[in-house]
Amino acid sequence: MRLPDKSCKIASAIAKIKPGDRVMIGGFGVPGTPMTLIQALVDHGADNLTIIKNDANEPGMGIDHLLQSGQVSRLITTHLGLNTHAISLMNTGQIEVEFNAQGILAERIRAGGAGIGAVLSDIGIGTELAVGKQVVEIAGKPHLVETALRADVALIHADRADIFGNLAYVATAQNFNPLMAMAADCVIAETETLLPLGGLAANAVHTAGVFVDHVAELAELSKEYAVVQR
Amino acid sequence: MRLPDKSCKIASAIAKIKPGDRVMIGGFGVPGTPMTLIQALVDHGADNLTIIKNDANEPGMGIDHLLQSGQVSRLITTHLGLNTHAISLMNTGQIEVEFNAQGILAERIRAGGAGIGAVLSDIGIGTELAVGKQVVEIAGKPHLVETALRADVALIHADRADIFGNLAYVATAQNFNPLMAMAADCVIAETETLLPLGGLAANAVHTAGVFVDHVAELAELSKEYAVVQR
Amino acid sequence: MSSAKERMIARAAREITPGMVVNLGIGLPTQVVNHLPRDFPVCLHTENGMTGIGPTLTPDQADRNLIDAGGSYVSTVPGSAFFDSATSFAMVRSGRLDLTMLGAFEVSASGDLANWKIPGKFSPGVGGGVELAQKARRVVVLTTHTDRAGNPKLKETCSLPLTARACVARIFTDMAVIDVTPRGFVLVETLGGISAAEVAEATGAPLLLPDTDLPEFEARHGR
Amino acid sequence: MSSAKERMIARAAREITPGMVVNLGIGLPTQVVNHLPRDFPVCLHTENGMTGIGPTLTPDQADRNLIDAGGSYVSTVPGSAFFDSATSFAMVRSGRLDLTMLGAFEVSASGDLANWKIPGKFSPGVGGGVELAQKARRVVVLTTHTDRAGNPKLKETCSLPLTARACVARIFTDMAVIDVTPRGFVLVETLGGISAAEVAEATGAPLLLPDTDLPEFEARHGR
Repeated sequence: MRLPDKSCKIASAIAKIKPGDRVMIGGFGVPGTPMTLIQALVDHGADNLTIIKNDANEPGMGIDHLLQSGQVSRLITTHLGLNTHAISLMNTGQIEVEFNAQGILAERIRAGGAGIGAVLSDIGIGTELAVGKQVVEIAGKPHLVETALRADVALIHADRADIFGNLAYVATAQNFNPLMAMAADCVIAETETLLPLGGLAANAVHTAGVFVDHVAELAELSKEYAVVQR
Repeated sequence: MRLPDKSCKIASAIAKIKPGDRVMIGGFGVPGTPMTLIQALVDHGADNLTIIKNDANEPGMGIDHLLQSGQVSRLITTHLGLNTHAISLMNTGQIEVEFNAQGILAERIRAGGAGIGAVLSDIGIGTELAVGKQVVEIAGKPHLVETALRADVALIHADRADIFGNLAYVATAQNFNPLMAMAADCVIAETETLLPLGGLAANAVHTAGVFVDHVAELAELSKEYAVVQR
Repeated sequence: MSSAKERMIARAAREITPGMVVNLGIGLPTQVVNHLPRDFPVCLHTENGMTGIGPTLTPDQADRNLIDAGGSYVSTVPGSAFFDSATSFAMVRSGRLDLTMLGAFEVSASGDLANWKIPGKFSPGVGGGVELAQKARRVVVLTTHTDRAGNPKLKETCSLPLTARACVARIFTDMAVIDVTPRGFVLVETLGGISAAEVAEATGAPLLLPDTDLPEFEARHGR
Repeated sequence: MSSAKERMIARAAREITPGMVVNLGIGLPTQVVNHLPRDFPVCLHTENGMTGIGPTLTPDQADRNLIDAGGSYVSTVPGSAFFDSATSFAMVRSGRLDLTMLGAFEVSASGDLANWKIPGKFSPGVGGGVELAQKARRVVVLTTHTDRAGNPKLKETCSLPLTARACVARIFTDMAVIDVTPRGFVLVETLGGISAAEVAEATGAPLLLPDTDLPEFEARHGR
């Protein structure tokens, strides 16, 4: 038995994205945001996208490029505080934004990846986050139905990977990446280092390659990956 | 800032278990079963326990000691196939057994650890596993409400740990351990190697020490940990 | 093991195509691995938390922490990964298993599977079987065609508690390969030397014959 | 920063007792860390996936992959751990945070907190605030006593969209320490030089006085 090779060129993997697709994108701020895959999606040009991402990065960085290029019609997120441009697009109705409590967004994505229909949670009860959500009682206590989220494509940033698509992350670049890497029909990972089979220890794998469809090594790290000078 | 030391003696940690407690115990077969903590619980003697464990090990091993000593009144599990003694206790009504689909047991425990009330799943619909369960529709499709499981105490086996309680597992000894280590009010881990703070790399931690209350190094591995000769 | 069972297992191995992610259930299905070529590109999954299973090991060679869901000691291959039980079934329920091979007590003509409980006789619990049967992209069954008393295991409807409804696509037995279709059981292949009439006789529901010639299957892995 | 704000932050630091797991919210709360003794036994959590936060780093010293939830570059301590966002909030929702310190736009006399949205002016999204406010075992707020226009931020009821109901236990301001009790706001301490009457005047709801003497708080970490 030999595990299949899923290494690929970024452009050919990104070419699978179609107009109107739902696209999950890893990252919390700069760490873990797949800057190179995002740039390839800008170059590819598919529009009317629904983007699912914790935040909108900062103006001129990360998914702000997709907002600037007009490819995004809807954003499912938790916080836009560092991107005034995204807030402006939202306020003027140019993009539709759905806010989730951060841990609930994480759970909804994980549920999608775990083949679970929804989770029942009491988070946000009594606030406007509960408006419009189905309520189910458990042992007499109300819970909100937080439905699973899946995507057509997930764009993931890994630190190390092998050619089967086993991934490992570092530090706070992990965040939403392992969750989204389970929750899309097509999972594309960029990695800073691509290793042969056996290069990643079986106990050190954060995302099992079974979840990953394509893995591409980054030729270089653009300046968007660097420490932000504030 | 310095992380607190949670290292302990096994007997003093196990002494916290009270008659009638719900106790989660890691392991799938021999790998990951905390044989030494189980023996300490037999020595401690608390009875009328509800045990939550994937399986009942084999006659004369692991939790079979707790069944032999009559300390168990209820077992929440997935499969007893390798323990004819446990099946006999079930068939003669000496213990009550609740069977779960294996992945649903995992999700219910994880939900308990994640502060989620329940997950909605279509697993088991149309079978006797669905009998008596609340049904909720999502987008017109029926789902079963699989309620979260928590325990008073969880008994965990780790390969390596530091004194803050950060844990790492090896091979298929992982199984239910990381899930149960999140889902109990008091989490007690035995470890084959106990390291000082900094001894476990931050990226290699499988269970964050925040979830763990007590960690004890094993002085020796009893023969129950060894390869089973069949 | 009978020669017919061995040939059934060898034939089932040909169901695995390059690149698949496959879970082999406890019992006869786990033996399918012995019929895969050494360098065959496939990822074997076991529900106790591993992808990339390698050959089975004897107790002398075994790692005490490395078993499959049936308790056999197994090995790794380059690129194996370990994970917890929740992640393992996340793979199953979210459709990342291309194929599972399971044992059976009964299979109905509509693909219902019963393989976990014989009330009053055998009820060790359902384990991971429900999720494998319900969620793998393709579910095939390996079973003797009849039970020890000679009663058919392929039936119009199952009498035993179900594992999952309408899940089985194909059945490999020690007599034949049979597909479950909207029209019921369809005979696909017979074991060399066994006639379609003999298979029909041992089957507890109508058995349709294909429009084409009926091939016989052999023990050799066909690649 | 004003001396009063600095003294508020120093006083809030004394709320952290040895062995706690603490999340310090974005803004004023994150500065509390500067008032903890170097060897103080505490575990700081940040919701983007880390326990064991060490001192904040300048861009020159920073690891590009290591930030807190506010985007500041931070360091590790011996025993730090990294994990994904689902695990991070599992800690929060299952009650493993002993304490969180949050900022506020408004706090009501029943402990309701509003700190994420000013309709028409400011609505960047709720982030992790709802879960921190609703599920940490103890929630305290750090805030100026009044807004820039001089209006009270401690009110009978909140007028802004809520983050969570009945969650706040204690409020640290640049004038006082105030507890939220079943009887409403109770003055616990005042900043040196400020009278109880001045605090009551700046508070938008009845302010009860303690039965005992009213201590003044100072800037020094009291251990």
